[in-house]
Amino acid sequence: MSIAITINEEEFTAEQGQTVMELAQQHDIYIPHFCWHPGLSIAGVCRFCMVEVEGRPKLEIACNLPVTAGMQVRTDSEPVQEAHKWALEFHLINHPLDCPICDQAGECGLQDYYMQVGKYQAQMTQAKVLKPKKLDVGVDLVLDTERCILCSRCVRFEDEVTKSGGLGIFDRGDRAIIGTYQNKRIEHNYTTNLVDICPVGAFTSKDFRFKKRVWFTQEAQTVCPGCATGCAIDLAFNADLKRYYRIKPRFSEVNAHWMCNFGRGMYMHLNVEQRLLSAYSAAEDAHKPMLKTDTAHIVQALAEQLQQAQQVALLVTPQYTVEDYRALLAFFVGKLGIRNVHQWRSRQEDTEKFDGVLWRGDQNPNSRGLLEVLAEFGIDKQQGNEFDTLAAGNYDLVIALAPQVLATFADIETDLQKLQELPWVSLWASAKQVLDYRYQQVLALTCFAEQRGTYRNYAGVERQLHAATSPVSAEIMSITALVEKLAACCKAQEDEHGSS
Amino acid sequence: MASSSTFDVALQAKIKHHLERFETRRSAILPILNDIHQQYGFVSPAQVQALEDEFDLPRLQVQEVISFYSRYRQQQPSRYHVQFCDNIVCRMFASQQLIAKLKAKAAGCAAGTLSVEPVPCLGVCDGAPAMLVNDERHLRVTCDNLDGIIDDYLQRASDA
Amino acid sequence: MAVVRVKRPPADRNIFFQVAGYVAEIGKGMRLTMGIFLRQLFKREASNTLEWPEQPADYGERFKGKHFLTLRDDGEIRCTACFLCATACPADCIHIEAAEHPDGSIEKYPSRFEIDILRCVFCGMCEEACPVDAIRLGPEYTMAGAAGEKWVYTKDYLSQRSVLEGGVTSVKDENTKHPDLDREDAAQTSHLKHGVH
Amino acid sequence: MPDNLTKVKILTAFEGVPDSRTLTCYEAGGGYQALRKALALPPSEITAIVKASGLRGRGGAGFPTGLKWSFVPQDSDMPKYLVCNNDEGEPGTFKDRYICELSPHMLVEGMAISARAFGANKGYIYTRYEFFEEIAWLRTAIDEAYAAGYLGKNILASGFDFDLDHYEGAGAYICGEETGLLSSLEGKKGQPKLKPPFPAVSGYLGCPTIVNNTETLAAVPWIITHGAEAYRKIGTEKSAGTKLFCISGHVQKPGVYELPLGYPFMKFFAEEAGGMAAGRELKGCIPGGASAPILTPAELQDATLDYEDLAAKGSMLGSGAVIIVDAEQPMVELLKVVVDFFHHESCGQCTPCREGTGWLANIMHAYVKGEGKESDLPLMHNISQQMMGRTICALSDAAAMPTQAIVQKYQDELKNYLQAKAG
Repeated sequence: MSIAITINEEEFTAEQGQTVMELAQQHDIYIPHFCWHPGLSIAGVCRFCMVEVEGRPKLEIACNLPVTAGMQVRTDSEPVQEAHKWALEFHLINHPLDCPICDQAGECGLQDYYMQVGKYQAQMTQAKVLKPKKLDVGVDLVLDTERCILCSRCVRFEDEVTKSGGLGIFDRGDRAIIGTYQNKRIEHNYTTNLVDICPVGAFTSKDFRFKKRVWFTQEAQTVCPGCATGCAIDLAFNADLKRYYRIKPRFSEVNAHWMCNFGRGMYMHLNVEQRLLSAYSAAEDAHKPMLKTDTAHIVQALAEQLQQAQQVALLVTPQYTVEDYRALLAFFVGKLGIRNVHQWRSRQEDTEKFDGVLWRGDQNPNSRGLLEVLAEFGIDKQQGNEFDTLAAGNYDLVIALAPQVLATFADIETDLQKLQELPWVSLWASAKQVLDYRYQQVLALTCFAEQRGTYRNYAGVERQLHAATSPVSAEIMSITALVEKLAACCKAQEDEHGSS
Repeated sequence: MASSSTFDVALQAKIKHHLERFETRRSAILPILNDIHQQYGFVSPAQVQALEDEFDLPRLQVQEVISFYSRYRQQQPSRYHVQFCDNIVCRMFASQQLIAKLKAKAAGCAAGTLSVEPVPCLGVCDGAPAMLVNDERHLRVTCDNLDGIIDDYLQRASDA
Repeated sequence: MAVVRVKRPPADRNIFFQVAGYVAEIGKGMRLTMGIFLRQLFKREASNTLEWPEQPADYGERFKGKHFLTLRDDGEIRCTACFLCATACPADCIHIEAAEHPDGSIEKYPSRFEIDILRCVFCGMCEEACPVDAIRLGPEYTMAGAAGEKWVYTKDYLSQRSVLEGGVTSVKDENTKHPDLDREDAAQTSHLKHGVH
Repeated sequence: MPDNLTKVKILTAFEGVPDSRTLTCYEAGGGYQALRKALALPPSEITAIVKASGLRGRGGAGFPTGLKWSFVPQDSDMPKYLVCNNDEGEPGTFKDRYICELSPHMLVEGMAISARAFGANKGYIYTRYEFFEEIAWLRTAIDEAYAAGYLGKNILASGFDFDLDHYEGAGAYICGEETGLLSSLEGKKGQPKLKPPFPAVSGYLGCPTIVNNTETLAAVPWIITHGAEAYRKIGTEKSAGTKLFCISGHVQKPGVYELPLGYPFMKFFAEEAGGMAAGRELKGCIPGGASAPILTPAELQDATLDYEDLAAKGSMLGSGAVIIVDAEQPMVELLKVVVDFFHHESCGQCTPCREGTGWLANIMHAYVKGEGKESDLPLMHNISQQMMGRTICALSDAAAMPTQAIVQKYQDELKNYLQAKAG
């Protein structure tokens, strides 16, 4: 049932049971708030979201105000503004205001709101309450209880989302303090969410702390490649430096407001020192390190090998996009008629595993997508690791698409080792580690942050990737681009053969 | 559990009784802490840990409760712990001077014998100024009778 | 290419008057110059000319010259690595790397603080932006040097170069150590309740 | 005195009776007859009688009791609870203690009847831990009542079950607030719960719960026995019945007095309490516990002890704790004690209260030392203003109201204090 109400004299239709805060959020009407979070229960303790309701004697908090028919709400009247101003004053009197040191500066609720409403001198002249700072309370967590405004979001997250109940509020009054039992560490895979939901700098991330001021970063809206869930993420990077700094969850139906700590590490392999920056080919002496070679040259060599080879196979990890698979298979399967396509998956994965929140044992973002594209080309397969089948097969050319995130492949060294024992391997990869091995050739691929595309998650939901930066090196290209280049090379060779 | 428990058998029985007494086990936290307090005068961190280990009461919840309520202490109090009311009415009856006097007296005693804590309201304003010595209530305390009351306790302590 | 034709005035035929005008002006100039020269030679007047670099020049206190970083009273660098100077810098010449301080009671400090002096435009915005009085532009104005000289000033140079004579201590009251926090003690007892309030 | 203001002994019926706490004595005085009568009535009838009697909550807010009971959803399958608020933390209040001392059975009986009215089968009495003796008396009364069949399964063969248990607090003023008390009863910190939903719909463990003050519940047996009309006749139209008033401070006879509501304050003060103690002079009076705004002698002259008159004078009847302030008491100290108390007792949930009480206390600490400024007074007024009506529970208001009243009414004294300190 829908209800008509007005906010600031503008009419809106609300759903029965909705709160004024939810309705306002939905229509981008800003009501300042700290303790309210769309993914958590209502605490109603910051007392910031005061609104005026026609006919009611007191101001009400919007977060716990259910809409009723004909309700007339004001978010901008004088008493409301006065209440907001004082709410801020109350929040700031015991806040240390150590913004220069605080890592939250630039994305801090208090700071933003202060800039928005006031910039006035504090009225309290007495000393502030001092509390413990810089406590190590868990994985990726640093707690500063002095900056804490006791909104209790973190406590509710621990109770409601992860149900681990690791945080509590001790003591009472202005001595109240957030913490774990005797500063014991919180050890689970979702701790950094506490940093995200903390509206101030009470929780900061050990990993991101002091690395980069947030105003020097940009954010790309993309998808986490860490597992089959496919959480929507904001990937923070600096476009000038082409450096990646952190990953934060973005709201989507799939992951709500959260993501796991494992997924947050998915920016590390993107930075230039981890990357394969150009193509390589085997040295004369096969035991010597591979030599940096021009990409065009290597593609040419691959095209020649394709001509000569009798038995060609593809080894594909489910970590690339649907579009890349289509381009790849359209050429190799559709054009060349190669039907030996094998899946390359981790040897120790347990794809059935699920932690009850978001993380899944299938640590490939596009397992479903790969199988679906294969089926499109008439190759029906079950999900499973086929590396050994490939190794046992007598192929004189193997084109292998290495995993983007080597960390998700438990026995990657074994596989890379075995792979170099095969007669002729063209390895397409993005991680620098592959240079420790010897293959006939290595081609450098882009990472998920440098391209658009689609993953299909465990439930078949499409997850759209968006590029953050251009590739870290000019020699790097996507699978689609490489295949195009290869196809052009093959065509040129055919033409040559045809004419000669 | 019984042999290695932090609590004696009688206290264990009380704790178990409280845990079954209410709709939720959590409700038993206050009664359990009150009983521990009754027996020891404080709740040690080891006991909090034991409540988790032996009775499955999350230590975080227990610690939250301990920190919130002013009754609970986590360190051994003196043998005679005086809670002296220092609210409006008692203040009108010179509670401050009496507390100061008690503090001076406590300083003169052997460590751990006597301590004083001003508390907000004991709910006996008609008998102001009032104090609790451990569990015993004393009303209409004056500068004259204060010494007598405390000396009685100290006498008992030295007799024992 | 376009050609602009300029109309020239007809040449003055009387060259004498032309030259006489110049000579008179030269004479006036020489009189002034020689007058000052002679007066100063015989110490009738103080000279404004300095025998630089043997004799140092004093600039006003507000002169914005070579940067320096101030220290706290315990000798530690005041800078908290908040990056406001780097943010304010129009020339993008300040490069900071922040880190946890080994001393637990100081949270953050710059493990690297560098100014690329060749890029600097000496606008003083860094000084303005600094919330803790950690960076100032000092009176030194000699920054020239031969090729191979260091044009990127490091943290040590900025805070401890010899002219600073052990460093400049600022007494502004922010950014002092947190008084309440002996780290280990805080961790052990922060949630332990004491008997008496 | 008009009829309606004639003194009646309802709650203090057993005053002066030896062994009044025992079941035998209570029964001899007509105890548990009301329960028999109530069990014969349909539950809705009990609520109707209490509603008609005009009984209002005696804990401080004065909400009509029968109306509160009628908010309990009758179609709910969830268990319902009746909780007696015997926490009595309001400084100046000691009336519930007096009921426990005189006739704990009156409370037990009142609870059994009230539980019947809205269908609760479980009840709790929540008492502050400092009442060591009183708790023991209550426990004995409960045990006696169980033994006599007034509690437990199938009470007096009526088919109605009611279990009553006792719960001890641990020292928190905020547990006198009904939802704070419920949180405490759930074994949590005594932090008030966000409303709506109200406890009558979702209270203890999310079940419908009614929280009533000891005095309210203890008045129920009399109402059932004598009928709503009889109760209504006592007191004023809007404030029916009798109330316990606890008078303290430098008066001749501090103590608990049962008076009809609407009783003139000065008559109570001069006749019952015997006026000021020798050599003392009246300076003001806090009529309803520490959270009530102070009244000056001038305001007190025509004041009557009922909800409406005191509200009209800008104060409140509250819990009926009349604190007499004498001329020797410096207001600076009084104000400091008040703000210190609320600072100590704020639960720390809502920001305006958590920070505001601390701020007020900070200002007063400086002020007492002579480090204050005259501008502190308007600032305290403003802070208090912003603390009022901004929080989940009324503790913030309770801290703000007396502060504003003292700052306003004794402004000159406060200013002089500062000057004297400076000079």
